[in-house]
Amino acid sequence: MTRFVRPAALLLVAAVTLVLPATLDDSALAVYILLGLAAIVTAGVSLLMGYAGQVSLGQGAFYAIGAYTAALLSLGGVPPLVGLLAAPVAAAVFALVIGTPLLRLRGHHLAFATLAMQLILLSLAGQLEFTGGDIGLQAIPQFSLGSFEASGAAAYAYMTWAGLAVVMLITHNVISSRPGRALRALATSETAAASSGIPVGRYKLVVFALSATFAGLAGGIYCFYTGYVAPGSFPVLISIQYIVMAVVGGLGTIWGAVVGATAITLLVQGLDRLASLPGMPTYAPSVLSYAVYALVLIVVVLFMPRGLVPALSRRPDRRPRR
Amino acid sequence: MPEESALSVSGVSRSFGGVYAVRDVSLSVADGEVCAVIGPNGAGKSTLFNLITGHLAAEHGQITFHGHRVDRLAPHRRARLGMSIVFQAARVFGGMTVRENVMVGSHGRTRAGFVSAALRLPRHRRDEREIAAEADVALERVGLAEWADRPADRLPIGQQRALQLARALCARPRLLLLDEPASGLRGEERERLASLVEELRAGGLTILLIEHDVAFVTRLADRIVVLDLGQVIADGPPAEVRADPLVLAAYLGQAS
Amino acid sequence: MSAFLSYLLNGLAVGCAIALIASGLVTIHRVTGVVNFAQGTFAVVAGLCTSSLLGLGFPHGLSELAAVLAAAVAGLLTGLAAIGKRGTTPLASLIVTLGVGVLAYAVEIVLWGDQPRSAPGLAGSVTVAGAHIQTQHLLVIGVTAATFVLLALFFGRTYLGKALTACASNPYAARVVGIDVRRMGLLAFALGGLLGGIAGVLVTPLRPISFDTDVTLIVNGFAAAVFGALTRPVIALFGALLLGVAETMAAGYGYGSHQLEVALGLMIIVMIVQAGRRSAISEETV
Amino acid sequence: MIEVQDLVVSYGTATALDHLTLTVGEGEMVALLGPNGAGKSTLANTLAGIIAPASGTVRIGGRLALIPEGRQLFPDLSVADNLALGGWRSGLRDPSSVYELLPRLAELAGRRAGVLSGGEQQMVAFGRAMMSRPEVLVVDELSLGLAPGVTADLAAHLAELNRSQGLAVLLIEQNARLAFELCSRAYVLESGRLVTEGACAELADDPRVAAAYLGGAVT
Amino acid sequence: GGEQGSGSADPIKVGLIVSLTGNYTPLGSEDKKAVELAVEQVNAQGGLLGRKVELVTRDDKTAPDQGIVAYNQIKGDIDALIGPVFSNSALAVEPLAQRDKMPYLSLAPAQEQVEPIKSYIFVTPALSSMYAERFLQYIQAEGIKTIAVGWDSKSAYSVSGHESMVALAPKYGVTIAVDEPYETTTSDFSPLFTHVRDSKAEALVFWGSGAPGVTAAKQYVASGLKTPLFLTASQASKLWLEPMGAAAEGMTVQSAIGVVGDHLPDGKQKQVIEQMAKPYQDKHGYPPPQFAQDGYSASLLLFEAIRKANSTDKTKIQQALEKMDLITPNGRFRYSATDHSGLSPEYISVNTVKNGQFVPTEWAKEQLAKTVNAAG
Ligand SMILES: Nc1ncnc2c1ncn2[C@@H]1O[C@H](COP(=O)(O)OP(=O)(O)OP(=O)(O)O)[C@@H](O)[C@H]1O
Ligand SMILES: Nc1ncnc2c1ncn2[C@@H]1O[C@H](COP(=O)(O)OP(=O)(O)OP(=O)(O)O)[C@@H](O)[C@H]1O
Ligand SMILES: [Mg+2]
Ligand SMILES: [Mg+2]
Repeated sequence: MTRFVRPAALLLVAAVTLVLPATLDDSALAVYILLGLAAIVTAGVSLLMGYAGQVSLGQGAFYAIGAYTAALLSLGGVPPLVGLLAAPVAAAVFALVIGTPLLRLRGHHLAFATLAMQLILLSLAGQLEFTGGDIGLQAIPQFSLGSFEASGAAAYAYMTWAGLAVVMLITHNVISSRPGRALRALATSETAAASSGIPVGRYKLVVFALSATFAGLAGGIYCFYTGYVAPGSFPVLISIQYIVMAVVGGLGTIWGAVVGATAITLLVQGLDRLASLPGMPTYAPSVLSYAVYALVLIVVVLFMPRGLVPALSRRPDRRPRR
Repeated sequence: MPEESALSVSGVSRSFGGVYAVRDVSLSVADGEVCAVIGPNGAGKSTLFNLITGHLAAEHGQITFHGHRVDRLAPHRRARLGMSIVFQAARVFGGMTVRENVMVGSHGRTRAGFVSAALRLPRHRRDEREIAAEADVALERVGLAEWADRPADRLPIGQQRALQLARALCARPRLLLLDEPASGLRGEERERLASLVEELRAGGLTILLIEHDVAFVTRLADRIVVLDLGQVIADGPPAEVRADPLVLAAYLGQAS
Repeated sequence: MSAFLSYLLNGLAVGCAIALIASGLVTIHRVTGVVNFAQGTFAVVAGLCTSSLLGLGFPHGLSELAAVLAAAVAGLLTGLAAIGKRGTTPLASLIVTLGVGVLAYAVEIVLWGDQPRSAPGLAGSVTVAGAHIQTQHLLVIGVTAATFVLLALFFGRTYLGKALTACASNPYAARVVGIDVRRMGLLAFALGGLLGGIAGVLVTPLRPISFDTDVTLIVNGFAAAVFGALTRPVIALFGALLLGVAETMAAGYGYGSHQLEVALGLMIIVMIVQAGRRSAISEETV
Repeated sequence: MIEVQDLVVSYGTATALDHLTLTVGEGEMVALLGPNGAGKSTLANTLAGIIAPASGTVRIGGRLALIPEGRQLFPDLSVADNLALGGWRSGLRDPSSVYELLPRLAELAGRRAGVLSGGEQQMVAFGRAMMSRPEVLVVDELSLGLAPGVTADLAAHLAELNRSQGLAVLLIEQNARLAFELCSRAYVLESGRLVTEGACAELADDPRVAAAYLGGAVT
Repeated sequence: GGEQGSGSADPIKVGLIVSLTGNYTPLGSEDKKAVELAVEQVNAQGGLLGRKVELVTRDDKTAPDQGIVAYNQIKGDIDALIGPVFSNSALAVEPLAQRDKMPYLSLAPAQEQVEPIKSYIFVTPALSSMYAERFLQYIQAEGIKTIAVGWDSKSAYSVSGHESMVALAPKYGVTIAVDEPYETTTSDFSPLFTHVRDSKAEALVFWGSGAPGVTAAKQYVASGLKTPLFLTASQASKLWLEPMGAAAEGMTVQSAIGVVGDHLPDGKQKQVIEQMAKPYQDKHGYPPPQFAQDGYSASLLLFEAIRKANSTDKTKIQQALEKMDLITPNGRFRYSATDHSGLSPEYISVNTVKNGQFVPTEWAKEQLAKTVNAAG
């Protein structure tokens, strides 16, 4: 039974993703794209946190590095495709460099260090000349490939979701194989993992870089889609938001990232629409978007502690009441 | 003797906050030998194992494994040279099935990295099948075959320890370090463990074993090393050691 | 020299304010294992309350006391949400506290509006060996010192303090010996709220507080608390002082636009050096 | 002192204890044997009130202490504090009586419990349970990781408490030899159900029990 | 899009994207109130071109990407846009607006919006370079030769204000003795005050908006420093006055002309200011702060452009804007093809705080009177 259900479900999802951009209007497409980009970054967070057990509160930094790399290159006249490909590479390289010292930290220490890294990076980007300072980089050319120029939002939607598909495929392949097992193992016990021959430090570094690669890719697409990057586009809260998405979707599940990103993005956008309807009181936006968002978040986390995906796929929770 | 010795520890020490847990310990284990380490609680037995496997750094001394100096190597490097340890406390990998836990054991001797995994190269898939098959064999040996698809962290403690042993075996080690493998096992299971150890020894595996069950140790060990207060107080064949007055005073005295 | 002393004293004061936020984080984490991202909110609630109460004509002292109690109640409510339900994992609780922080935005905006508020504190400044320091800063330093002495004594010396610590150290074992882990957790949240409230009341005269000030507060407080591994108040205090002094020194000696980088960078370096001295096996022992 | 009637405990859909009925009388020492996964620890946790039963009743007639499986100390607290917290229910704060019984712990009093050796931790777990001045004691693996001499000492101490103060003990133990020596009666649990019960002397003669629990450790 | 022929019943739709959540909420919500007031007033007078004006509001959450989402959501519906107050959001949305030929009135003060000029983008608040220049004029008039400058290295407004000040100082014969950056999150300004104390500076000019403005001014009082403190227009509102309380007395604070409407001679300018200030005060209980005036001015400019264009055709509105000459609460705007900022430093007042009010200095009164009279 399940042997047929899964491919069928996959096909359905693929078909929907393909058809959606053609049918959505610009306003919905904008949401669709940002949702896909968030899902790409969240997939990395989920890989890092849900499988390898390492917390990063600075994933937005890699997103920013991807965006800045692509933006600087294309403003410098490099073909956009090169810029787009350079984005994940730059993020990965940066993660390798910064991760070497940082990953000696564990748990909350690592969480803080990554958060601090993002703050420092943003602060520098806000002051350096070549990153455009606080104002950022503007007038980034549209993405183009040969004679094709991605001027409509639909093109970016396809780019985003193709990127997401690749990211999910990589995640799926990695976690269900030798390196993935090693990652899941070191999440529980670094000692036992090392005594099985796993180079714990190197594996943590690689998975850190891999998650950064995903974020960098999303950043690259983002920069071409919006045509503008600045420190203000990557606040620390964005990194926390990715963690919320990963947890709400379900850590340690492949689909958790997509479901979490979708749920949170749609919730936020829906409340936003509602709050800015004419006739709403002055405080409606803040109150609605803060209060309802927070309440939904709290309720979901409390009543589906392992996330939406496990809850929806109705695998019985077998933990005892301790 | 030096050429045959699989493991040689010489003058190794380690202290915690000024108190020596292991002090100037030397011992050597011949290839294919089963050597037991016994001693009172807190004598430094587990610490010695951690020094050998590299989870703790030795303050002094040398450790040689099949001719390689290993005392500066990281734990995973030593594992790759063929050391496998079964810890005193069960350390199973949560969120994975029993079989996956055992498959992790093979990590040190397999190659497939992130790239070939991400791309699902055919060679990688073949490797995976082989590892899985081998894991099943290891599970069979420790009597866990029927639990292979269970989440490992839900197993009762006794079986978690058996699982650790299967994981160690899956690494195809040259030296197996067992820290109290029989604790928490009842008679029948102890018997099975003992035969497994005998079988492994017959296969030429070198084994270093910590155990408080003296009967168990006497039956299996070629040689017994006794630690007390971090120091070796006796080293020799079981019969000799059991008669040693020092050992009787420090350890066996009140027991039998 | 007097310039140096002035940077040092002011840095200590800034650090102390951070330490007060950290103290609440440490208290809650030490007992429940939860990183409470609503900690800044407690300070904001207390700050806004003080400003309102003073505005309504209540006297100093009473207003501050009431504000701190309000923050303690906020702490208790946060605790009920975060750990009130059985089987909530620390990660889930963390997200709940984030949620509570956001929910508080809505409540605060309805009650106090979105504009920053301030409250009068101790006016004037004193001169110590040629260095100027605000009187309010001295108050902050004094209260912080007292708080940390009490906190260290409470956790280190008292039976209740040890029982509280036991709850996070091994919740299962705590239940085995008969400790009501949930009640203790709620107590810790209330205490955390109280400490956050003290921070808020002391800081409001120094810098305006609005509903979203909690972000800055929590980032600094989190840095200091993590420095103390989220469990050790005295080390967290050192972390906070390091942060505060690094910031003022950086500004004092011409790196005013890189205060953040200098201070956070320094914290990371110290942490990495500390981490180099610990082995995985001793961190994993159960 | 312990009365268990028709007890059912399950983890999600899996049943760990299946309509279990057993008693430990006043001043009685009873052994509980069973293979891995039989549900022994589950029963211990249920008796201590840590796991809620799905159905059935559990009645405890006095202050109960549990020496849990896997030691379960407070790793961040000192040995002395671990012991002191054992007295949470009884009000006993001074661990000197435990130090008398286990002098090794006096040497370790200031050490963080998390870094102790396995056997030392087991001693702390035992001492912590003693601190609550129990009337009923549930021991989940007494001998685990202990040197033979220490096990013998502790067993003797239990027997002494049983004799002098009427301490009731439910002893879960893989070392059946020890269990039979100490206890008068025993239950054998398999897959959550009682399969045999009776006086220890009789059980030791039961060939099935002997093969499963007394074999292996050849002397 | 509402073409002229599509029936006079169709309302004219004006887009408004401001920060209603996030850091800039206090600014964005004032803008929103003011724009709503302007729309109400114009509708009460029968609307524009015989059609009602309808506002389509979106929140950019003080985040550029959300600004883009918001813009993409409404761009198909609206005839013109009043854009974000958060400079970064504004800069993110503007290239899109320019591409879509969407008439755009910005509420953000960032200099970069008009350097280089984008034909559809017009700015309403005074740029920080104007505030810098106005201060230097005042400083020169006061006979001050040496000053200290403190500026927020994380705020675009403050960074460019500082740059202009450094560039223009020689022109006014002023030397900058202490030039010191800080960060928005700075909570202790004693290093700055120590440096000022140790220098020959005769005044301290402080650039910054939001919390640092209050924090620094309060600590200034506590520090006992005697060097006078000059603050820029970001502090010219109750957001600063209220938390400061009595401590603010005597400090020098710049503001847009609208903030000191009461002190102006009667005339067109004063009348325009009152046309907004009175109803605003009635409705919300406090006088309109600077941000509200920006929002109101932007609305007036847009309405006038639509009237002049006599159409909602976007190109025609743009053309009308480029020929705009209109007095608003922010002063007289004269947009041209080469000037999309339209204001000049003459519309900035320099005040001192007296009894919790901003009162123009004698110098400023004189200057403003001149400006107002010249404008008619
Ligand atoms: N990380 C550590 N920090 C401080 N002391 C330690 C640490 N690890 C071990 N010790 C101490 O070193 C001594 C030796 O411990 P070890 O675990 O090697 O004993 P053992 O011989 O294995 O005992 P057991 O039979 O009880 O397992 C003990 O007294 C223990 O408390
Ligand atoms: N947390 C859990 N979730 C699901 N099943 C569990 C859990 N803990 C135990 N079980 C199952 O309950 C059954 C009884 O386990 P229990 O730990 O009580 O056995 P035990 O008799 O104490 O074994 P051991 O001798 O190994 O300690 C086992 O089948 C085990 O797999
Ligand atoms: Mg040991
Ligand atoms: Mg058990």
